[in-house]
Amino acid sequence: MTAVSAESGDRAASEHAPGGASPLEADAERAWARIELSRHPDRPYALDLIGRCLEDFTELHGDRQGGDDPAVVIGLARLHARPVAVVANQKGRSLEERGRRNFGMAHPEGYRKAQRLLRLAGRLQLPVLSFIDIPGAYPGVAAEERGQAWAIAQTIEAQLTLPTPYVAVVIGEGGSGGALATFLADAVLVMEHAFLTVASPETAAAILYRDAGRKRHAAAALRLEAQNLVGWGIADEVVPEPRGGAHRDWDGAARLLRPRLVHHLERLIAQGVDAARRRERYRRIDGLATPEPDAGG
Amino acid sequence: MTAVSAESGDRAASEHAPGGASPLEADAERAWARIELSRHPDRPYALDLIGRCLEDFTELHGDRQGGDDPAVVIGLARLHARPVAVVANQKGRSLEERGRRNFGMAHPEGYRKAQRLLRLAGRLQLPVLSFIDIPGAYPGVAAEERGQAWAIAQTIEAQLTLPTPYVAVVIGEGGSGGALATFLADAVLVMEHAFLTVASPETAAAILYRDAGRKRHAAAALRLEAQNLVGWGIADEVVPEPRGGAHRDWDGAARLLRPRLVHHLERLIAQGVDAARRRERYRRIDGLATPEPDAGG
Amino acid sequence: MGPLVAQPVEAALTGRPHPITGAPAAARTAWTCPACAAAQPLAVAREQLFVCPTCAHHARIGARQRIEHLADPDSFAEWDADLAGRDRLAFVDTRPYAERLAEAQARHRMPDALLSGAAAIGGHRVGLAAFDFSFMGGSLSAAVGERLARAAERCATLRTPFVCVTTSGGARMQEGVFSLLQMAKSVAALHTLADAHMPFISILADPTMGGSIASFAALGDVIVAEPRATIGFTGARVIAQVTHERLPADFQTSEFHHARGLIDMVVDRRQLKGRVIGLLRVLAAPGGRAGTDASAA
Amino acid sequence: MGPLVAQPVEAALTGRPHPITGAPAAARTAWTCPACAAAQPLAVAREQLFVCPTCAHHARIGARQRIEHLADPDSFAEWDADLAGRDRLAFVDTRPYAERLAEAQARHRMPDALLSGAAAIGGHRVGLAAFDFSFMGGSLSAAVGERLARAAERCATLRTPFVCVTTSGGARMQEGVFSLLQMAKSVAALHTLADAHMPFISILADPTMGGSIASFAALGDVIVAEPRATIGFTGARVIAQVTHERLPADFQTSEFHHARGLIDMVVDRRQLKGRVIGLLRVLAAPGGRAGTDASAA
Ligand SMILES: [Zn+2]
Ligand SMILES: [Zn+2]
Repeated sequence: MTAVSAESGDRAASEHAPGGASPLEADAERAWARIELSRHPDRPYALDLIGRCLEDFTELHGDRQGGDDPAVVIGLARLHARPVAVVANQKGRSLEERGRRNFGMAHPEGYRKAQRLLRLAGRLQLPVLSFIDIPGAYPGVAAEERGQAWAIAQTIEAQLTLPTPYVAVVIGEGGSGGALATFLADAVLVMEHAFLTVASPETAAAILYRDAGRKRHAAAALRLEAQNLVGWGIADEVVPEPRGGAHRDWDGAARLLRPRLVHHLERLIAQGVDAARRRERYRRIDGLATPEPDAGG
Repeated sequence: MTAVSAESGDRAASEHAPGGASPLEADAERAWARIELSRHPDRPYALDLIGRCLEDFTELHGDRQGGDDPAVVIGLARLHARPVAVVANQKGRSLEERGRRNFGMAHPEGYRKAQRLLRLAGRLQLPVLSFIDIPGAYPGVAAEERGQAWAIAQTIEAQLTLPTPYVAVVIGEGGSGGALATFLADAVLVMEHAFLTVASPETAAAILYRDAGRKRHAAAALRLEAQNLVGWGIADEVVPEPRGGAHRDWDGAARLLRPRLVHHLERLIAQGVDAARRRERYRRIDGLATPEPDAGG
Repeated sequence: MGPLVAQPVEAALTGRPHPITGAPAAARTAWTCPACAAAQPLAVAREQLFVCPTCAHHARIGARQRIEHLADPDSFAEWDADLAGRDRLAFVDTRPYAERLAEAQARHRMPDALLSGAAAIGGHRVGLAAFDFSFMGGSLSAAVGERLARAAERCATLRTPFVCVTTSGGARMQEGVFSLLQMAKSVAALHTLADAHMPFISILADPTMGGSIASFAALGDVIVAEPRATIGFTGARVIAQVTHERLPADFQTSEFHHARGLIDMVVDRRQLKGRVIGLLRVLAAPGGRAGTDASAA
Repeated sequence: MGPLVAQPVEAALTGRPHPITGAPAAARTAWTCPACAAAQPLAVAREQLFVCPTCAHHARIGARQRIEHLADPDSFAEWDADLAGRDRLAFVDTRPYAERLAEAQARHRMPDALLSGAAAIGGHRVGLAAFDFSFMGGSLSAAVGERLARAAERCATLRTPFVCVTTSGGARMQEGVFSLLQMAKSVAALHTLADAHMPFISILADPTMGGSIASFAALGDVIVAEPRATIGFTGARVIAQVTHERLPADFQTSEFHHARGLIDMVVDRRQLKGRVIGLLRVLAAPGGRAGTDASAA
């Protein structure tokens, strides 16, 4: 992984510098190369990694309210003999599957399916593993009609009240509120070429530059490198991928991922977890100039 | 209220007795007269009684998941200065309103709306008042498609985990699982001409006699008198109605009902309530020949 | 609450006279599929668990057969063998209920429509309950509700999963509101199981209707259904009569509910035991939840 | 996450230069409705709370105006007046974010897009927060999230309800994942309020989009919206571009979400304070919850 230094140089000043090889352009190209890796058509998707990292996986279905969103997969499995509840964003590989799974973009039923899994885990005292790989929340009329925003908000709340240990790993794209819906774990891992972003680079470019074509610049400006999430205290660890990227060697990617899942799960179980501590973690997210130690009135 | 003695006489033997005035026929007619009172088109509906018994009622809307069922009304109000959360089955009076409110028969969204009210009450520590007046769960394709049975089951569960005091009153029809969805309170009142039944008399007759026309006999056989519910330990109290029935005097009906609501609510608040005690109440429902004191293994 | 009229159980136990025809067991050496009329030697049919080898129709089987199929050999130890029901309402329709009940008890050598007990499934200790549809339509009497509740509570005490196979027309009309209240009783008892963090695996067989699916049966942590089982709150005939709606082709089948996120998996009876063992391998894994017990807040 | 580009606030505060035209305040003696172009004397428009008397269009108003309208005179005491944001990513798009932010702070004399403080509404003590859409589109920066979180927590400590008026384009792109994580931070803080059983009244004004509606704003115990406000996760323009779907006429309006059970009530701004007082009369009733506190299990 090549770290991109965002502090170095005045990028705005160099933006319109003559010649194509300005530092900004180089930054943008490097940032975009990473995005393309995370979206590589041969990249292992959630079920590919679940099958390689977990045992006895049994898929469950549905939100118990009238919907079963194929873009979200839930189930029961074992990790290193330990029973776990699993929730994952699932992209499709074939044309048919991509359509059926809506390119991994959940509908409201998908978020409610995740909530159902979290409730199940709480009731049966099972730790939760989450695999995140979602381009973003789905931009569609039906999703809005059925309360997509409310469903995401309720899923955020459900994560912050889950009573059991919770490990999340971003395995590809971590797009916006859709990713956050299954991200708020006690331990957050990010695969080397995966990212978390407030909006897809295309959307960000449309907003920031009023030009979706400037997605490369948006990607650079948003500093989407996995390592930054660790530096900022948002993720716990970057999980390395096989040389060149996980798409080159699924088994190898799983061999690198599995021990880190085991490590964090066992660590959390040993230290004990409660939802209040998880809420405190997300309450304390940095980002302020002058963080005041006392938030009391 | 005229009590009907079900133990007296062998009704089956007299069923085919010559002459229309057999004891069974008389039972059936009396039973049916009560059903008709509970369904009287001028009977006060939930909002009529809420407006007369409670202060500062503010209606809330929706299940927060994409539906707002007009057959179920929820809101906030005060009873005798005490804040309460309210859930009610609401029938319509005009032709338009009857259609809009689906004759008081909830769809799955209605049960989920009730669940939302129960969650709200738990979060804000508000006691709950429930007004029951539902012919039965809705027999429709869409209700089945959206998981009517699951919605009822989940609402039963929600009632049995509500952490605050809970008073229910059957004000008219209490039909089947639809009624049970908002019935499982710490104190259950039944208005004099109201009833609770496992199935509407028409449905019961269709099943028992394979003849829906024998609804009168079914009504008698099911022993739907409000007083029986008290005798059986299912309800706590029958609330008298104005002479001839509540439809003759809504204000009078409310004047009789309100103090009983206040009494039970204050009683429950004073004695303290918890969901485990409520579950115990419904766990111990009688109906067995030889109730064994010890259910342990 | 759905039909409760007993329908012929298509695959009766051997060794007893045929429940419908009264023909002695010895006379029945062949089994004819009620769906496609293909005939099989009885021994073959039994080996195939009364799933038609020609058309895969899943015939109804009795509670004892069900237990024989799911439980490891000689592992079943019945609970509450003498817990019988009572004619609480002195109910008479076309016949006195007391007579009907006595007759069913004698014919089936069961105290009521549910058998329960301790068992092992694939070596995992569980509580196992099974409905018998041939016993008054598997309807939910007070005795059935009590047996169900005790079974769930025993599982909580013994810290074993609870597996229940439901085939039930819904409420038992002849027990009136006592039947209705079993919905609450069963859910209250299931809460004890949830409090112990023990899983409830709910298996739905043809048919599961009315009060049964609208209470305990819909609250499985995992819900499994046999193929093409009829499942729903209101029977299709009633819906068609009342609403004149056209019913979808697969209306109220297992597959219909699976597609709508209400059922986790549809499993062929011949694979059922294996799938249950797969679930138990995760849910009853030794040291699984024990590990997370340390995490209690 | 929805557009964040600042749009002109249609009704600016008086006493300061017009934020768009820069014209001195004295020059603006009339107010022209942006929907129907009807002109009113500024004094009349202000008295009408910038709701057009001709077409009832609800113009956007600033945070200070909002607080002036809702809070009892002289009751507002601001919290965290010096809690400002920071350019955590050294972000540059077409301009450096640090410049944009400094400019907005200077122009609006606000540290960021949210004001919060203690207030009284109809005599009821509350925490009151209001977004300002003219400040970078009311977007959810780390400073806004922190102010929101602190306000909710102070309400929990002070045991007062929390009232928040949201008008927000969603995430602030320039703060990247720090903005995204404010969704989690705000929900975590709201949980503190729920733990204290204190109500959160969420008021949605035009527009409430993206990360704001998909977190805190959707989790009000009661959700109130102004008429015809645009509310949704993804902006309509993006949906139309991506899916080529035809959008319903009232798509993403308050009324659209109200009909779908996602918003409790749509209230004209001129009645808003009265309705909030009505809710507080129940939710902040003295001795209300105090009475049920005795019921803790
Ligand atoms: Zn066949
Ligand atoms: Zn106008």
